[in-house]
Amino acid sequence: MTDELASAGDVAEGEPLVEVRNLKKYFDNDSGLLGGVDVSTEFPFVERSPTHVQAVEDVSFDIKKGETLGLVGESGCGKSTLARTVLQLLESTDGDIYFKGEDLTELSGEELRTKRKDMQMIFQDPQSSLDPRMKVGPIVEEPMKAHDMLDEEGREERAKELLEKVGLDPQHYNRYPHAFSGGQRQRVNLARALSVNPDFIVCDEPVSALDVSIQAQVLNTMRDLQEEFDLTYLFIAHDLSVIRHISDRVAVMYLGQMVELADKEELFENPSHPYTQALLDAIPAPDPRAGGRTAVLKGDVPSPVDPPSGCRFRTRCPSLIQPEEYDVDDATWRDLVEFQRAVKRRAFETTNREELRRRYFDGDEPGGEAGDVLSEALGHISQEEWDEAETLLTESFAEQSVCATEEPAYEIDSQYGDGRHYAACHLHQGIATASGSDAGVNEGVTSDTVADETAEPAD
Amino acid sequence: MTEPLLSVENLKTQFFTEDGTVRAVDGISFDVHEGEIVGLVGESGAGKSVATSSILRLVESPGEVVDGEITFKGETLFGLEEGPDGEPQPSEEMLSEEEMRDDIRGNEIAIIFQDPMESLNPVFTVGGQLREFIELNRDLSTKEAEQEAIDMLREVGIPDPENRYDEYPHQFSGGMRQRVLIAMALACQPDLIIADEPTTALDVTVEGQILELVEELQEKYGTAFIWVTHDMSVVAEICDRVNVMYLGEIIEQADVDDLFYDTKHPYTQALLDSMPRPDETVEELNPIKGVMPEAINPPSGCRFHSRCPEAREVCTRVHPEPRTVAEGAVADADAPTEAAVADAATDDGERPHTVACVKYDAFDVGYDSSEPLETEATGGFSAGLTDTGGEADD
Amino acid sequence: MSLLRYSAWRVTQALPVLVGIIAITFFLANQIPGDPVEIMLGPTPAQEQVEAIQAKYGLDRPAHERFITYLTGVATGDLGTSIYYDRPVLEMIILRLPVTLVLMLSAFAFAIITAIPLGVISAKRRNEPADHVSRIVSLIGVSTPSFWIGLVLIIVFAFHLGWFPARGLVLPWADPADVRGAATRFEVLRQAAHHLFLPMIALGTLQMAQITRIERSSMVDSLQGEYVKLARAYGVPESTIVRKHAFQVAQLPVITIVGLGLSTALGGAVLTETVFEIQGMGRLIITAINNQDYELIMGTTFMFGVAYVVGVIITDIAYAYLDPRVTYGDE
Amino acid sequence: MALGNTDTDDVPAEGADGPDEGAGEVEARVGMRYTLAQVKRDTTARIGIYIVGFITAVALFASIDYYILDYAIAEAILYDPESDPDTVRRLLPPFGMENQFGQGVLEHPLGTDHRGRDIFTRLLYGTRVAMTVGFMATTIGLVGGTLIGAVSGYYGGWIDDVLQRATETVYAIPFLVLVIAFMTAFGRDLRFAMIGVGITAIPVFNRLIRSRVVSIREEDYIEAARAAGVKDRNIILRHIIPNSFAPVLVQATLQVGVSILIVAGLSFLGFGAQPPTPSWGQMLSVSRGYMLPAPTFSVWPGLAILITVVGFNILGDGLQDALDPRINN
Repeated sequence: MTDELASAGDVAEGEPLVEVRNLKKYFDNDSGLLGGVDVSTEFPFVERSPTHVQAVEDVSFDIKKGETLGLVGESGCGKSTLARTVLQLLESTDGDIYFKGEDLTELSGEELRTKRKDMQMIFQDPQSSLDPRMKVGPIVEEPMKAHDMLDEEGREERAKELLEKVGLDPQHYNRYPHAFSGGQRQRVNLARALSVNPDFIVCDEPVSALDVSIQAQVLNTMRDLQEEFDLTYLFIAHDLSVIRHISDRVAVMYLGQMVELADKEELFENPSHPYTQALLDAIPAPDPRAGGRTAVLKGDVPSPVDPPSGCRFRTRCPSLIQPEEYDVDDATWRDLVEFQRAVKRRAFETTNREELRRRYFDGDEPGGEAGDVLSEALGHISQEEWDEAETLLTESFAEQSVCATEEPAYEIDSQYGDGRHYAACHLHQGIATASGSDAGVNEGVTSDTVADETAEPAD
Repeated sequence: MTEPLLSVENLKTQFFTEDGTVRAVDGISFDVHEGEIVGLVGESGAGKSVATSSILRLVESPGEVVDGEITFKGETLFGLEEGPDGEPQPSEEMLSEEEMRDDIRGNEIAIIFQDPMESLNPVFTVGGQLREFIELNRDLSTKEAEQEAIDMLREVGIPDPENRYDEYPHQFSGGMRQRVLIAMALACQPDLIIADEPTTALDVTVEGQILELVEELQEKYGTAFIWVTHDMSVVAEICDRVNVMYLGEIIEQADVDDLFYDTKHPYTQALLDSMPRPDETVEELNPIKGVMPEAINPPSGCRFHSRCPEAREVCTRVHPEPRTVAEGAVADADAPTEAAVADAATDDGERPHTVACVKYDAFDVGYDSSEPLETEATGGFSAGLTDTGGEADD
Repeated sequence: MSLLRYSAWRVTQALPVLVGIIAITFFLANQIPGDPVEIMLGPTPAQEQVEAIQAKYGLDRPAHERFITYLTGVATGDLGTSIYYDRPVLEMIILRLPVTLVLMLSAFAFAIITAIPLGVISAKRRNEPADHVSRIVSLIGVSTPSFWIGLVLIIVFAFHLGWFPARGLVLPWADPADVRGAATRFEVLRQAAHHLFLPMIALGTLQMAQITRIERSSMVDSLQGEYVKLARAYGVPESTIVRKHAFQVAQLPVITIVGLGLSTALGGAVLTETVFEIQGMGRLIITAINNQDYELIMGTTFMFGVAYVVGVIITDIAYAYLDPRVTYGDE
Repeated sequence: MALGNTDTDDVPAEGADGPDEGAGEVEARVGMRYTLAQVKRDTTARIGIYIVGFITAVALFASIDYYILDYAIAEAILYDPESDPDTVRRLLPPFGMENQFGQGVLEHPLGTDHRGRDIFTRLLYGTRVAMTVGFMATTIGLVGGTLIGAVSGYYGGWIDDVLQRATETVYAIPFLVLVIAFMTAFGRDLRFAMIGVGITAIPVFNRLIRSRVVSIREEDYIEAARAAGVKDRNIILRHIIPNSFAPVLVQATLQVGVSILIVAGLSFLGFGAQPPTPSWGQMLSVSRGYMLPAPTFSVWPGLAILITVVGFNILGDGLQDALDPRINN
């Protein structure tokens, strides 16, 4: 069986199997004949105002043959959309996806369907990912049938073999999915994905619906199978512990964009994007003696319909960079940013200047140009002109920062291992080994593979 | 030691279904002292949520609390006595349904549910719902309750609370709704808050925000918490004392530091070993073998024996009741010295560490001389994974 | 989106449906065999007469041209002229529509007033005797032809007991002078109610039964909502939970059913008006069909469609009013 | 009362918590065998089956008697003055009837109508029309509605919009008015009544199927099939249709009852089966003229309709309970 399943791919170990370049995926908020049509109070009383959600915005990365690329991010950050777009289950809005060198975005429906033999997917919900009216055997055989693999008997034999491989009893061939527990269903999912002998499997939160003890069973099985069948995984999860366990390299997404990508050890030990740092800081460790978290990320994720300019994380970033025209010390700058965000969120009700000064600036208003702006804003607030104060502060501080005016994309030196480390944060402007902003190719980075010509993520 | 705030003794809750009786909670006992956070941890099906609704007597049909005694500040929330016909009947001291409703629920014990999206009524404003509960549970006028509601919203970090007061739940994000539910619980000024997996549905950063908030507010108001969760990391972070549940029973009960550094029960140990960690790279995970048996037909003897790596023949026969195997601060042979040091730091060194496992001397049922058991857990990689829920279908 | 804009938006959406209704009825009316001119002029009319009539009603022109003309007519409020009565269709409708509306509204009022308590009690006392009674009533309600209920009511209450009149209807705003046996406004109102009672029950029973069923299942769902559990956990009395927390959410599916029930009820009105010999829209369309008076057929059908569409829009807006998620949803 | 135990639809999944809640319970019960077993267990559904089975048997009997035996059996049992005595006589011996001329073995159990015809016989014959129209109209609605709903739901976009506006338009015209107009245009006979009522049922099935398709399309197993490279056609045939079956079956059962009601209404107005074909609605229509002298004349056909439709309604309710995936014992 192993022989039969041996990789038929023409990509060598460690070479990029999947190359994603400048991928974009937008969703229209309104669709249909009258979708997006809105009634207005002015002539002609009807207007079309389509909006779209920028679910994935300009993402580039490679997945090397035989590796597990972990993709982590919070709900709504676009990781699932990205996964589905990579497999072209969702049509991409822009960008290219090369699978073994072939651009998937240019394939026709039938060509794409045939290609699916080599790339499979495992879903999050073990409940709904198996058709409740189909027995397990036919479920596992379905992909083989779709790709005309083997004859009826051969398929059954292979299905039984696979069930055993993933840790189920082949006798269960004739059972309905409901007879299985969550973990076992996820194993059926694995068997189905493996049935057509794929090279690449996208795993969309495959263990997040499972209990801890079951989670470990499934993760171990997935690892064993990867070794045995020479699989490449794109592994999506929101749980950093799971990502740390299973991945070789890790990509972090925030609001539709990739903010950091590095080897696992590098990413966890030397996180270089403030968002990654915040994420790592937020997860509790199963250790009562571990120190508490240092700072909690405040506020909610902005809407992907109208994301912030420049770096999308800047509205919550604790390390927003000071614009050049101001010259205050770092602590004061952080106070100013904090105050600006507090005003934006209307987090306080007092309009008393003295009290605000005490609460946000240790009783000491900064001087200089920044001080003037602050003074004016405090003036607005004492008049209860919240909107004016907010606009003034946002325009003068938040939007003057390089974080708001330029999209970041940098490569920095790895401190752990010799892999590449991509971090989309302007803090690395000075020290970055290469700027990714001119996209495409850059060869100044050492890598295991000499032939590695294509770039790591870049915009 | 002072009287506990809440004391649960031998609580049993059962569900009477067509397929048989499900013993969802089967004789658990634990205490909650003033101002402490007590964890109730276990995997799905352990009976954690049923245990908490039993405390408030909110178990719905076909479920019923069938035995045990629950006392709260000297009042009997649930208690049985022998009736004239020999059948157990509610004891005289047990609070009536009206008393539970008017004096306990909300006023004294408040609850936060797991799913913030479903817990708020979609057709009423957030503020209105908050105000209603405050009015009901504290003697405040509508006007005062409204002010209190707004203050509470601000307290839990809802920006611009005056305006958000009049908004509907769907206009709030998941994290914000959970904050509203926390505000609701705190605003009624109860002595005990039951938090039923309050952060499970939330993202990590939001979970972090909420945990931080709860720690802060708990310090400020001194409210006691029962924190129900399946996540050991959350337990480690927030709880003072922990009860580990497996199949309707509490199998280990200890101060949080003892639980992690002087783990006694094989299940707790297995649970900890099976978790990947965010703070270090674990190359090989040791999963717990098999799946949790169904509560309708639990294994004989120790309920964990079918999955226990240390199971012996005696485990199939003897059903262990939790026993004290170590006083909080006592350093056991297999406990590292640093545990003892940490114990000394905790304020309450007297609370016992109880475990329900016959391998400890306290049980003295001949574990050492018993034959090791061939179980799923001792079998190979795929063994046991096949022997599960599916059986019901045949 | 504000409620006002939402309403305007719903009205815009309804326009294609109205055009569709006209298209369907125009097509059907065109298919009707037999020559309306023949009906008017007898079997052997003079050629000139025929041509004059045809020219008058535009029958000499091709169908698509007539359709366009008709459509523009409708847009300007002209529904054509009844061939049989030789009166403007709109005038006929204005005469008859109020009768049907009074009947419809009272039937719906009866249905809603009885169904909601029945459904709520049924849900609250699930599997208790009250629930069984309510479920049997609603089962029989949805299974009985409305016209048969009418016949039985007439036999029992009009013929045998003599409590209510068996036929006809008095409009509540009719001039006392025109109503036999009524000298004052109060007398008219009393007679109107008296006449309305049996037809109202005949027409309203089906709606009542349907609303009871949906009210029950919707309340059952709502009573199991997490928010109801929360309210219980905060010590809210059970009566408040039923009356407030569970009730309002549960009305949303009910409103939808009421909206959809309009179409059935309008159809039922045709039968009820026949049984009770009430001169409303239902009788008008039957007469029109029997006389092959296709301008009148089209006009009345169109008005039925308009009545339905207006009803649906009203229920939609009511829904949006009750459920904040609808109007604020897309912000 | 039998209604008691139908109500198991909402026992919550207690005793389980956490992310893997109630695994193996929801959607647990599938397959035809299970459904049948469940229906059999349900008292209400069983009564529904008995009623519907009985009415169907009567309808079959009436059809055989009508098409093959030319009213013989009915007339042998129940005297009908309009029948041809020769036919009766011709068929008597094999059935061993004692009476020689005309007189049936039973007196008129429910009396005779205005023309002296036996009401009971005519009621029996009425089942034929009711059931034929009920089933045919439902089939038309089912096929039409499924096609439109499936296409609409699967493709979405402007196709969906156009089809949905069109069915909404059909729905906006009251059923009865639409069918009457339809029959006036094409002919006042039973075939067009069936087609007309069938058309009014299309929006109902369309709405149901479309919502099913739209929600199933979002299920992970459909996406899994797409990701595996299964062809669209096979996805529809092997996943979407089997998973939409249950609610459609329930609706179809209820719709037979609704169709019978509509056709009765049509016949009452004179648009259904034409005399002398016996139909319940038309009998009611005639009975209106005799309400004072013979009130029971109006009662029997109405009861026949009521019992038949109740049968279909409780069968539908029972099926719904049996097929409800939320059922959780």
